[in-house]
Amino acid sequence: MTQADTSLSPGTEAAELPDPERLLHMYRTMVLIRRHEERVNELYLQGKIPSTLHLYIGQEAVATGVCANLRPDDTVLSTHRPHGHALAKGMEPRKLIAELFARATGCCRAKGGSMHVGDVSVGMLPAIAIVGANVPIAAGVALAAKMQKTDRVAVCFFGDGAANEGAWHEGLNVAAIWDLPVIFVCENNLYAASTPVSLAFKIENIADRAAGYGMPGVVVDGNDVLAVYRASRQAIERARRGGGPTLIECKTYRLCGHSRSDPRTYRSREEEAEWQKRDPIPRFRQWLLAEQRFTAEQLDKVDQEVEETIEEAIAIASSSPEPQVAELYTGVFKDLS
Amino acid sequence: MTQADTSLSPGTEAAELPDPERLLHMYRTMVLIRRHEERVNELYLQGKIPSTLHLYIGQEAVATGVCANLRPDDTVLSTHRPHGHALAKGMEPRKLIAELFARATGCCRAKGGSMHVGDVSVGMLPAIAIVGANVPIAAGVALAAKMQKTDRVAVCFFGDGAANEGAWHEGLNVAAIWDLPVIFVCENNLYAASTPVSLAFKIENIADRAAGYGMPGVVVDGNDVLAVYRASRQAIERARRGGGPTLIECKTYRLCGHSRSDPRTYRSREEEAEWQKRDPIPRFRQWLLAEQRFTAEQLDKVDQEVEETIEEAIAIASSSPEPQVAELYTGVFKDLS
Amino acid sequence: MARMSIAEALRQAIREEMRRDERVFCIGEDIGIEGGFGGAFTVTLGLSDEFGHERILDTPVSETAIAGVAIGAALAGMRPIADVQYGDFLFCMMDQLANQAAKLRYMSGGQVSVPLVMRAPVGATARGAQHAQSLEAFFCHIPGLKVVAPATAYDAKGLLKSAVRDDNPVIVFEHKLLYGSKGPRSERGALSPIGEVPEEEYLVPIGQGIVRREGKDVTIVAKLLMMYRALAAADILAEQGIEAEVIDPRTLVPLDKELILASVRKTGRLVIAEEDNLTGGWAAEIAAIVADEAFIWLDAPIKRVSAPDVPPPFAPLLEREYVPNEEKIVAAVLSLF
Amino acid sequence: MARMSIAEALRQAIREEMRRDERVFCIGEDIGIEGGFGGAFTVTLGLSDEFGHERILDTPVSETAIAGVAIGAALAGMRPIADVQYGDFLFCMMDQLANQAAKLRYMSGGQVSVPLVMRAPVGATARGAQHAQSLEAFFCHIPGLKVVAPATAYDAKGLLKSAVRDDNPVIVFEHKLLYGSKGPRSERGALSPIGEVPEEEYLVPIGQGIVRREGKDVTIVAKLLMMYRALAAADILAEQGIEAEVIDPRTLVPLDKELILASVRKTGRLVIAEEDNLTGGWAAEIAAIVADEAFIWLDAPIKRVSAPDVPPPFAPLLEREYVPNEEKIVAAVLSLF
Ligand SMILES: Cc1ncc(C[n+]2csc(CCOP(=O)(O)OP(=O)(O)O)c2C)c(N)n1
Ligand SMILES: Cc1ncc(C[n+]2csc(CCOP(=O)(O)OP(=O)(O)O)c2C)c(N)n1
Ligand SMILES: [Mg+2]
Ligand SMILES: [Mg+2]
Repeated sequence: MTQADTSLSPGTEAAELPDPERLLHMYRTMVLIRRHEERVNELYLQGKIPSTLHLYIGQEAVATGVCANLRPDDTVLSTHRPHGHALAKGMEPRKLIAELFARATGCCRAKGGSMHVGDVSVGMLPAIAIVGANVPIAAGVALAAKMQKTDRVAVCFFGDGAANEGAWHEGLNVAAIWDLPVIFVCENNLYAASTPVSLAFKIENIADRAAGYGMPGVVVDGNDVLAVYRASRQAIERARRGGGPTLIECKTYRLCGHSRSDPRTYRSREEEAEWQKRDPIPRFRQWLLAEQRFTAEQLDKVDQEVEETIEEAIAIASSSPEPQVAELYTGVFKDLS
Repeated sequence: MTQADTSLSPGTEAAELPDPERLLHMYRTMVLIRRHEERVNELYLQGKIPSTLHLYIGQEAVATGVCANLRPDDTVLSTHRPHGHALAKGMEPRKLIAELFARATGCCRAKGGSMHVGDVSVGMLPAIAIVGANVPIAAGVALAAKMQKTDRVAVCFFGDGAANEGAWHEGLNVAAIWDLPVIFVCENNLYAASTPVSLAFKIENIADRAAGYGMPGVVVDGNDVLAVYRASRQAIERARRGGGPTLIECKTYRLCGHSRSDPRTYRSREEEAEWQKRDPIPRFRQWLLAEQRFTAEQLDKVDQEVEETIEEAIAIASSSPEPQVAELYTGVFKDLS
Repeated sequence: MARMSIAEALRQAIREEMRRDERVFCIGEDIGIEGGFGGAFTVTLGLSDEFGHERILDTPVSETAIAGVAIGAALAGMRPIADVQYGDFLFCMMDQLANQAAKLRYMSGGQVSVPLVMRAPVGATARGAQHAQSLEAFFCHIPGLKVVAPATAYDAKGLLKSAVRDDNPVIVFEHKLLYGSKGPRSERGALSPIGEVPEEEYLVPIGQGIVRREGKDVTIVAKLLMMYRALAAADILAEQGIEAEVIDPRTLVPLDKELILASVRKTGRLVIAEEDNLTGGWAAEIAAIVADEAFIWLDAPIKRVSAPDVPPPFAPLLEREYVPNEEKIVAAVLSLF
Repeated sequence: MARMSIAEALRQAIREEMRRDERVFCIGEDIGIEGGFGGAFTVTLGLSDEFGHERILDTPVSETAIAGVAIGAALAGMRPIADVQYGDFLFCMMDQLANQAAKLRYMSGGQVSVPLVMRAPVGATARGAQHAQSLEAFFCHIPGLKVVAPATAYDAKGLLKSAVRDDNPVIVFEHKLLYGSKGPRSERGALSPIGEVPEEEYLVPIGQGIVRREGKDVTIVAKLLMMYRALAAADILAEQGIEAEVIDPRTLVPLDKELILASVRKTGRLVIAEEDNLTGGWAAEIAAIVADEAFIWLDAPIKRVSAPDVPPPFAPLLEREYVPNEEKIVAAVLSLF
């Protein structure tokens, strides 16, 4: 990976760029994710949200850049850190926040929680918190798309940590040998919990593992939403055409703790400051302004709308009812409900 | 892999060759394995051996070439197809055959059976019949060697099929990141049971996966015992010096069924005939004769000795007692016996 | 009525369901290879001729992928029938079954369902500890999974068809000694019951047990191979004037509890026979239910006839002691009088 | 006597054993990272300062590797203490534990032993279905594994030290709400009992239960968190004139059966409380043993107070209904009178 450049996507051809509407939508998505995460963290620290949270702050360009290429009938598979993927795939913030609040109106009726959010009506499967376990499942979703003779694709998000799980290996291999329409998006944020990638890998790029499966592997600046957009667009289009899977490694960084009150003492403040400079949201905003795609007023308006959306979602969620105790016992099996 | 050449190891420098004693030992080992497998197969078909057998016929050069470099205190980990590894590592045929006969004198007291033979006194761990499961265990054995500050190595044999198991992936990765003294020997015999490698891999060489772990990967003609010897010698010496693991892929072929009465209808007789020509034992014998290392008489004598060893082992095994029924209940825990 | 083995009945069930519903497909190792085995026990033999290799999908040796892909495909609207070659390998896909398949519906708040079938052969056949286990208890203990265990051709066909149509994950345990596989895949010591199977379509509902023999003096609950041993025991007991009622639960989850309780209310005595290890086996659950819900009807202690708490041994002589037989069942019954 | 939490007691046990025996080492995720967490629950915090990173070995996210490496190292003479961050992830290493660690000794005819310790936190803490399960029953059902479940600091230290010295694989289940972890790793709703721990060295032998409270009217068997709830229930019952005897088994395999049977012979009534799901739980085994071996002493049905057969829910409100509490234990006891 080359060192941080704060200007975005210098090599981008105009033809490869999203249209203005989509650009604005991408900006909105990134801000939405960021503000969502910041607000729920506050609420968590105030004791209003139970359990733990794995926040997506700093990685917004990945979910956003990838999902900007997806259709509602495409499927996203996610992890213990799923809020960003859910919002980028189009889940309503109120359903997400209500789930975090453990309310009956949550996307999973308060049975799932932060690590399992999903909304199949927008193509976001309930997230899977076992690291790596979503990888073969993504291959299966893609197999179904292929068997059903559709051009749907599946996108599987996971962290650097996941790439050392056995399930990851098995999932990538079958996706490759069967040419399945699935895109494996590795969000290499340099740490698995407190463990740096240098301790877990003896290779520079996780994407290099793709060759071992006969699959293309791509490394991309995960803090450059347009770079992510372009790389995933190519992969998604190839997958739709029956060209098989791709492994995309997005180099990024979480600008927050791993989970709940993580003091982040396993990494240096210098490193964090370095990455803070590459924060994907200011970078994208500056690019939009510098390229005169939008005015500051237009973007501020988006910020403001996001703010309102989130506050409204919080208000609704926090005044929503808790589930009935009796719900504990229902919903294990489909027929018996 | 280049096409079969029936002359052995043309590029071999004299310095890289085993000394005469070892050459003869290697010849003996290969013949021993072959005749063992042929004879136990006959006994199996006569109903004198229960259960099932996975024979090593055709792959003798792999176990032999690798184990010729090992010391008694090095450890071999094996699979459902372990007889060849056991004999090459120095297990007495009588202990092996007695186990197949389910006699109390068997290496595992008739509790293990064909798929679990082992003899720790010669560094052959009880074989593991779950495909791929021996790989992380081999890494652990190597970790112990390293922690104990010895220069022992571990050798892990497995088939092409194993390389698609999650355990394989996890084991290779930790071996690489910790520079463990372990050699992963993939016996690519082109099939996992009835499944051809072309259905299970989208890559040409399994050894190419090594790069994904930051580990050297080597492809070798697995029917050329000297080529296997040389490649594994390098890897083993590097591992002893602290240079870390290697993945060696030996291209080979089983000149027999997968297990018990396998009609082998999933592959062509032409393919079999092609590989029959590359049978590693005649190849090695011809080379020994052509290079005038030994006379035909000397080699015939070895053949004869092997014959006697095996018949003696069979005689002993078949007249050995069966285990006591009470033994069923003992030996689960070490203290309680 | 046609007379057929369990392997044939299962094959017929798969064929009928695949003809009826194009979402149904099979996935597993060595199941559809031309000239291959039709799976480890011939169940899928010949099906790829009719349905092609896309619907009889051969996989690499990769159990986590099999399970994960089946889950993903099921989530996306398909109806996979997956299998493992030996039940013991379910441990290689345990996370996928226990943490994913079983829980996805519940933790998504009912948004998704996972209609997959996982077939697994159980039972000891002189292959040693890793090819012999009975794993029913593990899977009965995972809320979200249904578990069936057919012991006759009629039930095998009817239950497998019901499993395919069920909207939930169903584990089908089949006993190796009951398949009646022929030719090279036949099994020494197999019971191979040939059963009557109607020409016309039928289903056996999941959740219904059956009284295999009526009696008034003692209830024997036994599944799979043990059902036949229980019937044999009942014959012996009848000679001694004891009328045993033999109940085959057929489905383990959800259990036909009432059938067992009603029988115990009548007989006042209960013996449970199973091939699995004693401690924590499925028999413990039956005992616990009866010790609670039919306590006042009990005239004698509840006896379990199970394998001892040791791994399955290899030697046939030890294995015969390991697997409960009619003598042990008879002895347990007699101890109650 | 020092007063400390279970997390501290475990840490002390590890430190003492590592000082005593240089073969002992720890292996797991995030256990020794500088500035890290000391494992998910701080147990290994600070140990790498004293013992270095070779003996407090951080792994990738790779449970199969953790288990496999621990097994291999144990086979080769080391004494690994491995851990998973949440017990639920044991399913990711299930083959290694169930098929390898538990069986290698038996199937090798006693040639090898596998002296490893596997620590696993269990119990629900509002994190949803994949971070909450109690897995004791699965592991009690695997012959070849010992299983301990300490509920006090004294037992945690003494049993872990015994586990390290045991020549067999020992699974140590620890309850998340009992650790008493401090600071950022503390847990809302935790019980965090602080216990007395002697200054001088001591062991708690594996296989001995303990009577936590004496009583003559009913026996309550309960482990881990439920032991505390059982004691609270006993207080309530005492007010109503019922004297409950509370037994903490401490070791689940091998079970101190006599202690339980003796108590039931005295009280004539048995309630078993556990956090795990009802069907096929560990409580079923206790019930089955007593329904056989103490049947004639029983005055009333055996009651189990367990979680219902649903996956652990996320919402705290549902989770409170899911995890058995003192009221439910009291109700079960009262139903027997
Ligand atoms: C199989 C498994 N092992 C361990 C964990 C505990 N755990 C939760 S998140 C995490 C780190 C994952 O790192 P990575 O995949 O890089 O994702 P990130 O958290 O960086 O987004 C770990 C080890 C888990 N959830 N699942
Ligand atoms: C985990 C697991 N899955 C499936 C099997 C069944 N099985 C036994 S041998 C075999 C084929 C293995 O192929 P390969 O690794 O290439 O070894 P080979 O038999 O060719 O020596 C299979 C699938 C097994 N033993 N373990
Ligand atoms: Mg990461
Ligand atoms: Mg092979």
